[in-house]
Amino acid sequence: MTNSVPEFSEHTRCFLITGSNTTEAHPLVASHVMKAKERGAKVIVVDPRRVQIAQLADLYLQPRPGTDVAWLNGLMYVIVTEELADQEFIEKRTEGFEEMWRVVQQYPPERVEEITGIPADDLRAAARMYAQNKPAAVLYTMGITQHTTGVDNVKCIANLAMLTGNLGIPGGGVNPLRGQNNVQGACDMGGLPNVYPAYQPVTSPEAKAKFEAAWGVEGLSDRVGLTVVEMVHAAGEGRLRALYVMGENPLLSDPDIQHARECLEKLDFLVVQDIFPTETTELAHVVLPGAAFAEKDGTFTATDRRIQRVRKAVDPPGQAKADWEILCRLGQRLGAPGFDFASPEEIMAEITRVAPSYGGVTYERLDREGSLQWPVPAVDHPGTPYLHKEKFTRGLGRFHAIEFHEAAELPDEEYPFILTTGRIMFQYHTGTMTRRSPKLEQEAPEPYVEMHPDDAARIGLDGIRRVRVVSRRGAIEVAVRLTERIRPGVVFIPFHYAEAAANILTHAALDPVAKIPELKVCAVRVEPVP
Amino acid sequence: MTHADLLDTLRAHVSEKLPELDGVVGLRRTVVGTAPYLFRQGDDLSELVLSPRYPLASVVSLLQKRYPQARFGIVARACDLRALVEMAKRNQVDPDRLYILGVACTAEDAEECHCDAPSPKIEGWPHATVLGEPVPAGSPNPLIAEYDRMSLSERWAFWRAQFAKCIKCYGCRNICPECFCEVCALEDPLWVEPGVLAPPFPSFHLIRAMHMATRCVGCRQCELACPAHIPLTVLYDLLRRDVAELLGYEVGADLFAAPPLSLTLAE
Amino acid sequence: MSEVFEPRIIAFLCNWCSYAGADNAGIARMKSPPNVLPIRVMCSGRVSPEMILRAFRAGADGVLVLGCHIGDCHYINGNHRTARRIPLLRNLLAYVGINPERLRLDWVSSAEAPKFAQVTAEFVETIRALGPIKDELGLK
Amino acid sequence: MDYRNILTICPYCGTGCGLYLQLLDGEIVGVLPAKEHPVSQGKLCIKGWNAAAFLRHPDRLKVPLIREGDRFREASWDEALGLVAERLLHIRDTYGPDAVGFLVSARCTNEENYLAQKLARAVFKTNNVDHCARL
Repeated sequence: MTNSVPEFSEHTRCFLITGSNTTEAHPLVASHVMKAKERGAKVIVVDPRRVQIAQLADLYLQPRPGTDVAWLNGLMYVIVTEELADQEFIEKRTEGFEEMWRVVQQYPPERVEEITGIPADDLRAAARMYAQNKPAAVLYTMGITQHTTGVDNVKCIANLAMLTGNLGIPGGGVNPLRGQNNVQGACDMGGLPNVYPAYQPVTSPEAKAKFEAAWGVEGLSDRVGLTVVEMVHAAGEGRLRALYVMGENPLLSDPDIQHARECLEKLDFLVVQDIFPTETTELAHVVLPGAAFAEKDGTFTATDRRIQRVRKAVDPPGQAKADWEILCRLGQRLGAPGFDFASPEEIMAEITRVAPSYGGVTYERLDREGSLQWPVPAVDHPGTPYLHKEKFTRGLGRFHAIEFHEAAELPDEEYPFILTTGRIMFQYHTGTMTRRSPKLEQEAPEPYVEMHPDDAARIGLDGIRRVRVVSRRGAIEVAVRLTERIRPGVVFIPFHYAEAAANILTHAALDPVAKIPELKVCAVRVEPVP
Repeated sequence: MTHADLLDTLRAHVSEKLPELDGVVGLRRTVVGTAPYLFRQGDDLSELVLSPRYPLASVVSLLQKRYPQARFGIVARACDLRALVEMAKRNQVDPDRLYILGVACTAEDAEECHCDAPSPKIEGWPHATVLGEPVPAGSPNPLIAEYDRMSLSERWAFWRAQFAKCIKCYGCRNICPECFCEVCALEDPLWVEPGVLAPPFPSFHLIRAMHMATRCVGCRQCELACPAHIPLTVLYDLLRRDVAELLGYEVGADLFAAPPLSLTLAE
Repeated sequence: MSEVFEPRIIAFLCNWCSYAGADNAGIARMKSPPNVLPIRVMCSGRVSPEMILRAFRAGADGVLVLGCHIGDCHYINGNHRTARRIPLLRNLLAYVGINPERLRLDWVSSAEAPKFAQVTAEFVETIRALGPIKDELGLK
Repeated sequence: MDYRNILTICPYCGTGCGLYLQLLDGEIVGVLPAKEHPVSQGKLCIKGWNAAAFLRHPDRLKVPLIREGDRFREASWDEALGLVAERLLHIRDTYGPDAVGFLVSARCTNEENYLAQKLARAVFKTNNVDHCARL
């Protein structure tokens, strides 16, 4: 996130929320939106489902899934033609406006309506509301990114924010709400195939030299590694022989999981370190029992770059160990230097030496100050609640000219519905923890597909409560829930449930840059189960 | 007495009492934050503070149940004490094993909470004392005064918009010192549809309001814990007022008055 | 073209008095509106707010609770609780904007077949005048 | 006789809400919201309120396991880590560094993620490091 969650309730005057079921997936972010609304802030929601936050919105637009570039360009068309853009910001802080405009001018609201199904006048109203209520914040999640055009979608959002001068101010910004407690931190720590900690590229000779010196090793690889989905494919092809999985369950969370399973079965060696048996531990050669959040010390970094202390309250059960201890022991076992840490605090001390944006982090500060938002380069630096204040990292902000492209797999006669997947309030990701929490499980124990009543009538459901949802990859049987909150032609399945895993159906088509799978659009058909 | 003086007096009093008690439940502020704590002899009493408020009565109940012989103390604001009154009647705390260290709220506290009884009333408690001077009641919640002027449809529109924000976190119930039932009607699928956020008919909130009618002590913990900022205490205050007027029962005021909904008319 | 509104009413009837009263009204061939769905309970004191709210949630336009007269309860004082609870619930309904007239408490003994017929007929007309609860609350 | 609260961060979504784990004699007996937390401000969602509910679930993995045919057998840490080290090194030495991959975790701490990628990069010389950021 460029900005901070508390700024939403304090400063933001308009929210553009898209591809985010905020009240269910980020409830306490939604809490700040609701508080802002009480003092008159405007809320625009753009989503194929009329989720709870949409019901609270001043304006709700319901696009066809996979058409985000079109309506985002449409918003910018209206803002530019109605002279609502922030000329001063564009002139002083950006470049590439003309190139972008050459593309955007081809997206008048009427054309956008044809592509997306959003009425032209609603789009105009949304554009005015967003541009005329500054600071305005865009909030989005995987509804924007899990597309083959995911990077394009995000660039369009950045365009929109720059066009209206909504970057570098409190309460504005481009704000991806991260879905996991420490997904931000895992990225910051270099848990990515292309970067070392703090996003230092593995292809950079300086970065390589720096880490070789810091770690006392030679010959670090300067080739970008494989992403999750690519590793799975590589395993299927025999290029990847061993996989070490720490606290992840790709066999429920990844797209096209039947294929993923076949691939991982080919591994010579699979190690899974986790707190519960999962679909993935079933295939493992060695399973190592790790510790849950309450059983270890450390830090998590929240979605607004907020580094916070996690504190040990109880011991892990049985012989289970904190994951950092397991890794230290393994490192020592491998005869490697630099794994002899006595505490997470010592590990953080090393992190601060190699990750400039974490440079000023100490446990003592985190205790005293509660949280620190990176970049926090030095111990006397207060941290950074919002980014790009005076200038962008690269200097001038660059507009990108983005054309609309259809999703990889569109509905056709055989598979007439668009399937979109997501989360619900009472379950979490692959359910490893929530499905074992009685008060959560009792709220939502069963998988289901959400469908518009008109569609149900069209396929002759006629009171039948169970359906088979079939894609080119596989089929699952689920209960059906009829609701008018979903767009006709679209069905939704939460992906938490192993017994009817939505990811049996989904498509592993990837965004060419970010390699994110298109989990939000694939074609399915729905058949009654008599 | 200034706030600092009050704290000094309180800490001195706790220090004096600790030798004869198994511990005193209060708020402890350390470098990382403030939370309920059981102070025991030898603990650093400079860490004992009075805010932010947490439902300390629930902690006393938990401790008394775990240690059926122990004698604890509690640093209690007026609302904590009212909560203890209602809990005692329902066998959730044992007054004979509890030392009440009542602390008067400040006038600002009372105003912020719209509290009509900001000073602890210790009548009937076998072991109790009060520190600080009584302050006047806070002004009543303006929404309540507005209420009588609102039509039914205006009220429905208001609450419908409020309940539409509910994310079913159960925070109002979880934080409530009076919600100690082992089996909760709000989790019974017969009465409240599981897994549905903001259903068209607000069963959850109406059931909870009814259950609070003779229990709500006006501590406002529910409202403070509500991620959706629903002004729950307006509803509970209105019912509390009715219980006082119709049934002559002041919630949390009298350790010996029986809760009216479980009484017969003769009583 | 609006259809004629026929209220749907749930009536919780105490087994000992009101249900017997309803029975006797039937035996005596008194006219009773078809809008009322009776639910026999062992005592009006058994009718919890949850049950009444469940009826409204399920689409009841009105809920009637009929019990023994005070003093006649077969469980001595079950209806004493009813007498306290229902007025409070009526107030709560009013506070959130649901017309409290949609909930009525009355006492009908087994000997009061005519009263049963009269109370139910009156209540049906009250609710008819109020219109469907779905319209009042804007529910679909 | 010990009752205290430990301040920590919710293990679910990325909002990073503050919560207290209530400890009675060293055992978690409940959750309280952290009223002074800048983001959650004394509020939690249902997942936060139930954040500790799974900790003592009987399914928890408590012992290292080693596959034998279709089944797992319990092993000591020494044996399990010895096997992991030996097999990973063997595969690296036989098929090259990029035959080994690491999935780090959006659920683990920064310190753990740092160590895991350090292990991959410094010991195995591969950048095959990723996690479910995209999922």
